[in-house]
Amino acid sequence: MEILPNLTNPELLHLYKKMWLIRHFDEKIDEFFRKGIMHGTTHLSIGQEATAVGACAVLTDEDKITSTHRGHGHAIAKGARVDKMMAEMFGKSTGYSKGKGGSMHFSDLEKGNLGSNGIVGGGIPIAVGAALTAKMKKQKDVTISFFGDGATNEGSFHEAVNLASIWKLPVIFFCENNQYGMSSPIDEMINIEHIAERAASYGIPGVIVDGNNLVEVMNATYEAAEHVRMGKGPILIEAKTYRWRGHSKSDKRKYRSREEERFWQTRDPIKQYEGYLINKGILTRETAKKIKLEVRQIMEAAVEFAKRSPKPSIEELYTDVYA
Amino acid sequence: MEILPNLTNPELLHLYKKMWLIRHFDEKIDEFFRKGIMHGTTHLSIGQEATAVGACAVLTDEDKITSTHRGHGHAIAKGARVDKMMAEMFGKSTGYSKGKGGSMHFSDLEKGNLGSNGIVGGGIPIAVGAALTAKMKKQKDVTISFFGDGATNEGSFHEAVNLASIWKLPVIFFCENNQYGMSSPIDEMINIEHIAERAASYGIPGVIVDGNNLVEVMNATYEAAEHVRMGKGPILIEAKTYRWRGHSKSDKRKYRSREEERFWQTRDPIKQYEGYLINKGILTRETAKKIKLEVRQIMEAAVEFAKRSPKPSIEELYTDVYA
Amino acid sequence: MWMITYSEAIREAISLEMQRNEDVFLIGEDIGVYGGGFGVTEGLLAEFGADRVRDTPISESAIMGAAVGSALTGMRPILELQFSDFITIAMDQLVNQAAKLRYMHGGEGRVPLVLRAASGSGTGAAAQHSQSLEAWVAHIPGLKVVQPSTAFDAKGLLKAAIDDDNPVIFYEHKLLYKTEGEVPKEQYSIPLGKADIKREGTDITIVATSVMVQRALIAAAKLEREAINVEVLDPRTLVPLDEEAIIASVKKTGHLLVVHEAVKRGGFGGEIASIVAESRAFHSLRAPIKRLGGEAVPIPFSPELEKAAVPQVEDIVQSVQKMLGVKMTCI
Amino acid sequence: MWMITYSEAIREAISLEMQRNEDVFLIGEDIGVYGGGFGVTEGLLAEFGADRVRDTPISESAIMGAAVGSALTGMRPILELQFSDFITIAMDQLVNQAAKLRYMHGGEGRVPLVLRAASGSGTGAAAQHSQSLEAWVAHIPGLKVVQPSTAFDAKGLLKAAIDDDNPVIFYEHKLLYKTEGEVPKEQYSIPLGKADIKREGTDITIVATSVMVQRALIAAAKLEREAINVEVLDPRTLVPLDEEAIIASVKKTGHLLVVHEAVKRGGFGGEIASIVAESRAFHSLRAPIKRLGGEAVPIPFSPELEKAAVPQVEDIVQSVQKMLGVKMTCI
Ligand SMILES: Cc1ncc(C[n+]2csc(CCOP(=O)(O)OP(=O)(O)O)c2C)c(N)n1
Ligand SMILES: Cc1ncc(C[n+]2csc(CCOP(=O)(O)OP(=O)(O)O)c2C)c(N)n1
Ligand SMILES: [Mg+2]
Ligand SMILES: [Mg+2]
Repeated sequence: MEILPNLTNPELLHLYKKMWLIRHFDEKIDEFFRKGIMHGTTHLSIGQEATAVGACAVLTDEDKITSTHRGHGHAIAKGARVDKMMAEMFGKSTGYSKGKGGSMHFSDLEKGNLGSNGIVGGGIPIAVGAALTAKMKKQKDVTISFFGDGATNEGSFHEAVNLASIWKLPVIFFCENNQYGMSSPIDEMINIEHIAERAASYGIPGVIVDGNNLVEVMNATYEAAEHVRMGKGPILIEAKTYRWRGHSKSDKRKYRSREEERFWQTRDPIKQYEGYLINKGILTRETAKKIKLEVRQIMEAAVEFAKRSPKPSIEELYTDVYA
Repeated sequence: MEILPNLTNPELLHLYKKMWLIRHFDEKIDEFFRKGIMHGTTHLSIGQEATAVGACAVLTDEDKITSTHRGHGHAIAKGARVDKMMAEMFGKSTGYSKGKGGSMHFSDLEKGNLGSNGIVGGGIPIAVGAALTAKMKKQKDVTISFFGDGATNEGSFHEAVNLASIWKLPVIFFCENNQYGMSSPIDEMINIEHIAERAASYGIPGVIVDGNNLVEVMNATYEAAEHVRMGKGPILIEAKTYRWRGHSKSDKRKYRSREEERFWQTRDPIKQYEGYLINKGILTRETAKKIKLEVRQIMEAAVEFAKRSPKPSIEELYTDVYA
Repeated sequence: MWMITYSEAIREAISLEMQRNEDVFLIGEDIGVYGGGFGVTEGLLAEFGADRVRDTPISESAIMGAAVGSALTGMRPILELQFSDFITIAMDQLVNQAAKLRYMHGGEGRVPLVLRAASGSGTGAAAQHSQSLEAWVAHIPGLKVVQPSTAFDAKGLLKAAIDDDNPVIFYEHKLLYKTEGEVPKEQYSIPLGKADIKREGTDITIVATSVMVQRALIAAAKLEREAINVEVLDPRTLVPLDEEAIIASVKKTGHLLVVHEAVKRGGFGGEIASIVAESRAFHSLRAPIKRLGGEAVPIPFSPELEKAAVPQVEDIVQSVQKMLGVKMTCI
Repeated sequence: MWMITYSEAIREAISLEMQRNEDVFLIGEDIGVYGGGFGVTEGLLAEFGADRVRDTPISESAIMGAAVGSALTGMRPILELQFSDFITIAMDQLVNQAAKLRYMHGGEGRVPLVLRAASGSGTGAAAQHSQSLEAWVAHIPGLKVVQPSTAFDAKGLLKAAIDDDNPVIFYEHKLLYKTEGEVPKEQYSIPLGKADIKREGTDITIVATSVMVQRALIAAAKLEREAINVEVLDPRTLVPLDEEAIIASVKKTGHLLVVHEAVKRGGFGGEIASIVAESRAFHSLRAPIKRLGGEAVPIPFSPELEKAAVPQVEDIVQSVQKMLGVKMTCI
């Protein structure tokens, strides 16, 4: 498959690296929760790296995203620093939110990440608002709103997509259909085959892509971004993927079979992209190894940074409530 | 056009009478507001009589409806007594809600009317709940949820239709598309041609009918009721119609042209049904006159009843908060 | 200065601000050619065009969210909710998003939006269109809450609300829209968090909000004839709340009556009464505090019941008389 | 009697009721095979089947509405909201529909539903998953509000809530789920509106709710060592509220400290404090009333900040010490 956006080889390798950054970041988090040294809860996107990285690959820092409870991958894909993320996960003052947000709450406005969100569907109308700004200020940026399959049953999805459609706002609605809400299989929660079919309610294009194939995701998002930037209105992309781990830290995964999980693990998005790059002669096994090593080092450094960072002072409790 | 439900001629004449009851009721209300002798506000359904009467024609008292802010017609169609309705409009203790509800709030559980609703879209999930009861209790009743075109942009519409669809509940979603919200033309508020297209998002049938043609409405609802009673899941009916008057008592109707209004008045649903009945030899001009006279008398009596009825006592303020 | 209505004062504040600041825009249902649920935005579409006066579908959750998202990215939206009761549909975006984004993100981002909403009873709109739910939002850190009681306050407070970098809920009262007052022609700002003594007095402090300020003033005039000297304090904003002004007034008068239209149970009057009961003014109290608020019932339709559901002038008069009849005894 | 957890007590009340009454059913997100957000409904799917334990899409507004509609037509739904914060999406159906239908319809129809919701902070779930918003619903006529603080109360109050013919919001606290208590094996009912003196005392009344009851009891034990004799009163239900019990206790002790986790500003503590300040107990007060509540900030993630955001045992101890150090002077 040809790559549509005009990316250089180093840029393509950088995407590969980002996928590993996401994988390792979430594996670290998993480890810390297992060890009981991390507070709160978390939602890992291991197995879903291609959607975040593929979609954000076509964006600049001026372009925006809104993210979800399962948002580490989106943040990294959009350029977040993993040390500041890790510090946030440890509740440290050097974290993205000074330790006040945790796993589900941080933004990175410089890089165009308007924030993750603990409310399913909560980010979708916000993305529409960001796209409205672009339109009113005649800026060229687009906004991608990430959300899960489950979120498409929230009223906020319906209202937001309709509003963006009638106002022809530059927003891409990006559904990461990982087949389940928390425990609910999407095919029992909707009565249609593909979420992309819902685009019909709003008179916008609905696109289905293999969410484990980075190139496919990237190409679809590239075309969508072209479309919405031209003022033709929003697009709904449905990327079929799978989360390898449980919904959150304490999920026994009784609602699905181990076979199903194994099947999806054979469709590892990172391996697939690795194969693609090697096939194209962009990546060698050697470089791949180097990149993985580098990622491991970055992650060790991030953990070090996080652990060594100070906790927020109690006075921080009262700051940032009002601007 | 043939009539599908097995109705006798007297029954068909009764529908004709109900249409006039609705028309005259709302004309009276209009008159009282103009004269300044009625409190609050109101939403008239003059011009939309065929949807309410046609849809409810196929229901029994066991079947249920939920209604809207524009609900006088639905109530009458479902068998409400106009004297108790009129008394309610005057805030009297003999009214359906003892004067506590007014134009937008009364129910008639005996007749299966679960109530009008001041919240746009508010009745839709409630109808789904009623249909859930029918399913769980293995009752044969269906529920019709009436709502306007504007309501289909509320999240509650989306969530409720989806829920009913996956649970295959016996509910008919009946959209009275009268072309406008309060002032907003529906074709600027959605980016598709027909609201019925939204059925596609939920994997249910979407049906479009001429909402000013009682027989067409009745037939479509009859078929829908058969469908949902058989456990095949909900149906969305879109009936194209028009409200002749302003949105509520104080509407200057700047958002639409007088020509458009005149056009729709040539499509008077009552005249059309009258013509149909006369053509079929079910109604004579004579009987039509008699019925109209009878309706006028009923209405006069209702007004008399309402005016003579006592106001609620102040103690009534505190009753009915809790069961 | 000219005499204009509360409704006109609001429109003026909006219009002047939109002239001055390109980032300010209006979003809401039927605010364009219809002029808004209560006619407040009439003419603004003609003045500013459809790009800046945005008629929306009936989608309260999306328009609230769109306001949040546009505010977060550099605009200053003013959103109209036709009836404040519809805030029920926008609560997630208002409470979980707008109010908390900045804090959750450790100080990154700001959400400068104004939510205008028509509240209160008295028009026969019944239970789903007559609520006074300001206590909900006043309970939420991150939001500010304004309740103007006069045309003058409305204009100046709205200017301040628009200028504020935080989400502000601006409660307009339906019964006040047509009330007139002297209002400067130019734009001016009344700082959020400054109470206004609407009438000075020495015998009792009435803290009243919104339409109850007007009723309290009428009651005060009646009570004057009995030589009872009432101070009427209008906090004007619940968040921030001018606690000092309230405490100072009660210290002076020794009596506190709080009056609001919202249901008394769980209403913001409890906050005001408690602040006094917790403060140094406690020792100056010469009788128990009293709150007057809405009865614990939904607002009924019948005009007689509707009136009986919320405090009227006569209730205020009688409460004051009773309170001042009671002398404090030392235990 | 056996020792079971708060969570098990809730499950038992549900299970016994579902055995007894065919009309009772469960509706909510992930309540089936997953067992609910906090495991409360674990096993109930197996016991009662998918028809009566209904896993729903993520559609809070529709499932709330479906509960209302089914209740209105003869069922008795129990709805689980995984986090009480999500009530923001269900507010219209809860507040404008469930709470008001019967009144608006002049007494026709009843809406017997229970909304169970996990509330409170302490688990690191941060700002959108840690709120205590009971003041909102307690403000709404037509709703009842329950906040059990022990396993025993949870079971008996839930039985009463299910039996009640009105919409009842049943707030469970996340930190209480695993606390154990003696609970009868059979079904029993604790009437809504009856406070429980969790500890008798003579020096000061602490009115505490939910998890704060447990903290108040620990504080009371500590204060006993200083010969301070604390009465801990748990209202158990905010609506109906056992005002008499509160007033009687304050009349006895002469001091009132109200403690809840919800943000103090606009919290229900204001109602409780005001009821006392308005009552005959006012004259028995020997010091200003005091409320302890959450700080006016969203709940932060960091465990240290999260703790600092809501009252802890030490805060209660210190408040009591301070209050009893202050002697009332007569003016
Ligand atoms: C409004 C709301 N309802 C429920 C939840 C609890 N919850 C958190 S994630 C989740 C499942 C979301 O599913 P989906 O949208 O498919 O995203 P995924 O977790 O699969 O990435 C649920 C039910 C929530 N956070 N917000
Ligand atoms: C949630 C909500 N938003 C807004 C309103 C104000 N309002 C009342 S009726 C109406 C228009 C409804 O349009 P539609 O659904 O098409 O019904 P119609 O009035 O045309 O019968 C609006 C905006 C309301 N009552 N409830
Ligand atoms: Mg999912
Ligand atoms: Mg319409």
